[in-house]
Amino acid sequence: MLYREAGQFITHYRADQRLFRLRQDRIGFYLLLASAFVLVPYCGNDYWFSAILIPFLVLSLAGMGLNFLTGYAGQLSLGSAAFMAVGAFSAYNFNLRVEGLPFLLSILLGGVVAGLTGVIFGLPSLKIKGFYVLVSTLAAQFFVQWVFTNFAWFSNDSSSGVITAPPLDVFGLDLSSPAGRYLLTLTIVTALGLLAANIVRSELGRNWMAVRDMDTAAAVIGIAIPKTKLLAFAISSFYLGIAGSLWAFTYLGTVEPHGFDINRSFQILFIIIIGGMGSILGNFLGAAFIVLFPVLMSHIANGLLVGVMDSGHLENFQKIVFGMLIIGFLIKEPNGLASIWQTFTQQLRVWPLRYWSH
Amino acid sequence: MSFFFEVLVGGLLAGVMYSLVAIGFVLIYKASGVFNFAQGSMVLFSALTFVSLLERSYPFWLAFVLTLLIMLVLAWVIERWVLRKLVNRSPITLFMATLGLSYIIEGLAQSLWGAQVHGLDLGINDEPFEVLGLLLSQFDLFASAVAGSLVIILSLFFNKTRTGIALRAVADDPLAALAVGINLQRLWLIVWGVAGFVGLVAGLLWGARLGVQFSLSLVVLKALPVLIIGGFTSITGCIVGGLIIGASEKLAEIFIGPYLGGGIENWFPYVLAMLFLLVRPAGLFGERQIERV
Amino acid sequence: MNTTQPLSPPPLLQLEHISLSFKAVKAITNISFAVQPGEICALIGPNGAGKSSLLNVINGVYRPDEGAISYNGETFNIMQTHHAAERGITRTFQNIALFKGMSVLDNVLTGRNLHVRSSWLEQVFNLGRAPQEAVRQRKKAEAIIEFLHIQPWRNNVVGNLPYGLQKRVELGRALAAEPKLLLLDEPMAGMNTEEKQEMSRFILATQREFGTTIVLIEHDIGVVMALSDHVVVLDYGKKIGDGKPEEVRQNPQVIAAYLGTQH
Amino acid sequence: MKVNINKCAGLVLALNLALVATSPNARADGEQYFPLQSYRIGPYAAGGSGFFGGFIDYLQYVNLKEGGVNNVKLTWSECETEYVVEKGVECYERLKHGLNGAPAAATNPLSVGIAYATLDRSTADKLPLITINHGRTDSTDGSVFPYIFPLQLNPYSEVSAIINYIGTESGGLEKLKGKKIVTLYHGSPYGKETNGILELLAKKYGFKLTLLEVPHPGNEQQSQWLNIRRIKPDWVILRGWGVMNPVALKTAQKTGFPADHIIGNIWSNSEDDAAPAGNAAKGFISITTHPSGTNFPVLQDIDKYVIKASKGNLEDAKRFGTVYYNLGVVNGILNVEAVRVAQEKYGKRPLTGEEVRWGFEHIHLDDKRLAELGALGLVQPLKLTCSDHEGGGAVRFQQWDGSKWNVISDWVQADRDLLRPIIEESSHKYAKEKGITPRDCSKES
Repeated sequence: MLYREAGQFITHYRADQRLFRLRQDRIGFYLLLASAFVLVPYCGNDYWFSAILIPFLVLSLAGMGLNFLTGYAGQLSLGSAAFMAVGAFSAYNFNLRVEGLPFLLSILLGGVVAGLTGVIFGLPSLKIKGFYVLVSTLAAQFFVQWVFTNFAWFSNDSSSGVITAPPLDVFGLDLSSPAGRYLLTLTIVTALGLLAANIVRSELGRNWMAVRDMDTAAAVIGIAIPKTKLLAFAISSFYLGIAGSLWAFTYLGTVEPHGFDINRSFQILFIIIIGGMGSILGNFLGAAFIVLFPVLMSHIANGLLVGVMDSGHLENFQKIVFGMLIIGFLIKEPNGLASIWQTFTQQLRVWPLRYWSH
Repeated sequence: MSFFFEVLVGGLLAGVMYSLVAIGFVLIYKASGVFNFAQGSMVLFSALTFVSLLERSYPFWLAFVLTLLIMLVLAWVIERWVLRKLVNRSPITLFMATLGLSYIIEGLAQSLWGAQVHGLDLGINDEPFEVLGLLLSQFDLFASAVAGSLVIILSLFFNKTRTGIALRAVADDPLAALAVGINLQRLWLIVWGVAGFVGLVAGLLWGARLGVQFSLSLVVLKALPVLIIGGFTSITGCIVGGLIIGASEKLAEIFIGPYLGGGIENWFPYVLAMLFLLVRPAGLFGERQIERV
Repeated sequence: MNTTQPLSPPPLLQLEHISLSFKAVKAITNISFAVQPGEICALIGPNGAGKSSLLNVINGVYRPDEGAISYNGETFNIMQTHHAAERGITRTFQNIALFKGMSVLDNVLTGRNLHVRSSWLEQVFNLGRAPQEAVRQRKKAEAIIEFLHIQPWRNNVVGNLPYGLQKRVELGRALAAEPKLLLLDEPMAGMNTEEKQEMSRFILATQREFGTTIVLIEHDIGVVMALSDHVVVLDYGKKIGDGKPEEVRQNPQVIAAYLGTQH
Repeated sequence: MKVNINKCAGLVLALNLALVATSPNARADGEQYFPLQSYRIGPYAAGGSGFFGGFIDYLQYVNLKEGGVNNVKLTWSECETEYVVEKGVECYERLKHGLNGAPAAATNPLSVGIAYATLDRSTADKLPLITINHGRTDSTDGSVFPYIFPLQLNPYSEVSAIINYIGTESGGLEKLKGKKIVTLYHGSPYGKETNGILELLAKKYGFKLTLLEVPHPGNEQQSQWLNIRRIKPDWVILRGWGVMNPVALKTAQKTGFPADHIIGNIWSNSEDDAAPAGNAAKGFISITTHPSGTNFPVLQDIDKYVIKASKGNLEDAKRFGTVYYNLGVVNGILNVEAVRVAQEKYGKRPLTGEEVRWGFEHIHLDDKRLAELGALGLVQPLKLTCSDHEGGGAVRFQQWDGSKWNVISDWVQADRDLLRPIIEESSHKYAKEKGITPRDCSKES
């Protein structure tokens, strides 16, 4: 009975509002953090940092951004990548053009610019509903990409339009090694992840869900719909903007506008569908899935199916499996992997007293 | 001035091609309330199947019929394994399911028929001739004629046949339609089948112009603004919306583009559609819903 | 005789010549009536009489074509939903309009939103007024939950609760706003006698304990007669009766149009 | 960058077990490994499957005919990138350490995006990054980019050679004055890369240049071609990509512009760019660094040793001898030649990336050597040095006759002396941004 909650009485509302109500969950979380910050950097290798862990973390963050907007506030978006691009290119320019601006601050400012852009493209959502919001986000997707391709100023007049990462100096530390980039990403993602958990449990989070579930009723009980929706766009795009900067600077080290095309937006949408809409944990599960699944498939194919299936067929097959999983999740488990995880821990809580739950 | 008209006419004709894709959307949306993102993949799939059969030296008509049958099977599978399981779910969920569907169809198309580019010759000349100083091509005229006849056939179908009338009933009120004994599943199958047919026609015309290849599925992105402007529920709206988008994006590219650095065609339709939405939230021909609480 | 009639206080809510139509269909024609502070006023009438539309006009979900609404000394031609909410008007809906993906507690807490003073930034970073306020709002919400006896389901997602409970949660969400005027659209629809009695008790207790003025739509005449201080009868979008329950019961027009059909 | 597995073996084992344990564990010491970031599906699959087909067939041929390079067998494995940058990076990180003990020689992603994303990594990992006929122009300057090789032709040389060709066709470069040239470019960094150089050349030779952008992916070009019809240019340079090429040709036909005055660049020069346009492509001219066709001895040999032995990589045998396939073969020849050259210096054994780099920098292909390789006329004479990682800078022109390409010119050289200062300016700016001290090439041996 590892997962015992007997003896843990919650006597204060404040204690009840904690991120993890159960002691085991708290301990588990601290252990996870400790191993992510200490054990993994010590043991991991380049491949794990550069090809798995960093993209996993960045995509989780991007998932959080979209999840605020779609999973919590119910506004469908296919423009996530646009806001990532705004974040990345703004941060690059802040860093380039403002002498002596610390690296972290330029990333933060990049996020703020992305947030403001989000507000602008969110304005139509005050008047239109449902998929129609999609049009506004698609407009953002195509417009932003066009701006960064067409105006060379944004890429410091490099003939190819590609921006390269500035030196990763944080408080005098050189973090350009794979492990350093991993730690930097991890720190930012952990901080923003904890903040995200606060946001969705605050009044703002409740208002988002209220607008999502029944906007008329939300208006009737006095929730300011315009402010709620615009904050969803702003905060969502802020997170996406930071994710974009990390994608460009700590993951790839370079990025071109095409790297933030509509396929990236789809990818992020899939993360939240598979991981779980309206869940912070879900973003991590979804991102892990989306990063690991193709890698696993291709390793398996290289190892076991040599000659049986060439890489092209494998990738097609993978695409089919992906599509099926999306549909499967929508049918069987609309709340994604996060919900499966929750059911699992719920069962663990009552284990071995099977009949105790409801 | 003649240049202006040349661009205008060119744009209108390009718009007809967008309309062809948009019609498939409207059919499905009307009958099952699904915004079918996979329509683009269906266009790709059907064109690829057709051209691959042609290359395996099937005669034109047989390839057409076989492709149509395959599209019907596809519709059956979609109805049986996707739509039926998602009855009564939110439109957004259904939309996302069609995203998944588009992945499956694209993967399937490429693993069945390979990824190379196929040329497709429908035997219609695309060389220009001038009428009153305006440049026209046979192919464009043919495409417009096809689009026109599709609209006529479909409106006859919706207004005159039993199935068509039942379909409209379903669109208006699915519960009531069920109550009077309309077989919803059969109707959905028919609609997805018809949408597959429209997809095939669009695929052939687009394929003849672009070559049959992966990027055919991207035409879906051009159809969306057309739908917004025309309204999701009107076939006439598709045509009008297509013409508006086609003409305005070409005019904008030529007359506004140079001031902005060019290449504005990709986002211009969306901005236009957005402005339209703010003025007419249900599109030009769409039906406005009253919210009941 | 020198008996002075006690001066009745000004009405809390007064509708004047309200008309509303959808496309060509007239839903409400020239309706006027007043609701006194502290009373329970019932709107009755057959289906399609325009009762729900009238509630929607009162709190701004629909915009009337003509007429004015006076509320608590202010007059509006068109009431906006947020104006209504800010002035203490809340309501429940005919087909439950809860936030289905949220817990009971969260639903009730959303009802508190107009009473929250700390900004979203304070809350997100848990700074300034936020920590104390979180506890304060939680206490208020818990009080409502206790009042409606729904503590056991506090952390359940409302979408999965039985119908009757959902109706109660919806009332809770409305009460959390500490309304002056509470609009209830068929709070007892689809309930059995026992559940109706329980809901009636909650409604009466609301009026007595919090002094809330209530306008409610109800079909069950027995319930209406037992609960309300004042009844307004609608038929085909027109008002055909207005008065104390016993007066309305006598009104021949009402009997013909509505009550008559019941027997 | 050695990974210390012993450091905390347990965890690493747990992490890697699922991934690594599935690969076959046959040792391959004594072999030279080529990590292939290939792409066989997705929008650019046609290019990828042709190129990697040719590349693999050449490696296979070297193994089958000569038992490898001086008996060092060549080995390779593929990792599908789908032309997607992150997948390319993942593949790079996965394959860079070699395969079962066989060290990696060089990476050849054939994708501008992947090349950019692995540029810093390649330098840090000391593994040559080959971007044949494409890539970052300023990486031609090997003193700043020691590990990057835009072999044969960089984008600047490309346009310079095209302008030189147009000059010759017009009867001399001085005749360019007053001519009208339109460049139709893909709306991407790749498409825009040469705009500056074109403007420079326009100023130098006095022709009137109009730059027209086609938004990605380019399946609608009505407005651009109507514009061209209004401008009535003498030549149109097509800087296209994927579907944009056939659509350009078809739309040109529709608006009455003759195909034989359209010149395709290096990514508009394959059968897949012309054939889907059907009749409209007849007469279309494009540049190439290598002719298509199967008449070269090396291709005959590949046919004999590899394809006839059913060991060919192509799924569709008809693609043997196509432009992309032959590019793959050329790429194979150059990679293997680098290994061979490096073996002369370092010994006849599997080499590290750093050693192979030395080999690339000392490739010297003259006609005699090309004849030995059976590639005379297929590969241009090429001499690479520490400071020059491009080497050639010449192209031939070919014309589509409706079913295949026919070479219509001899090698046309780019004006490399003109371009060099621009390249160096750019590479030095990069060096400064990144804090790199350029090598002194006079001291390299």
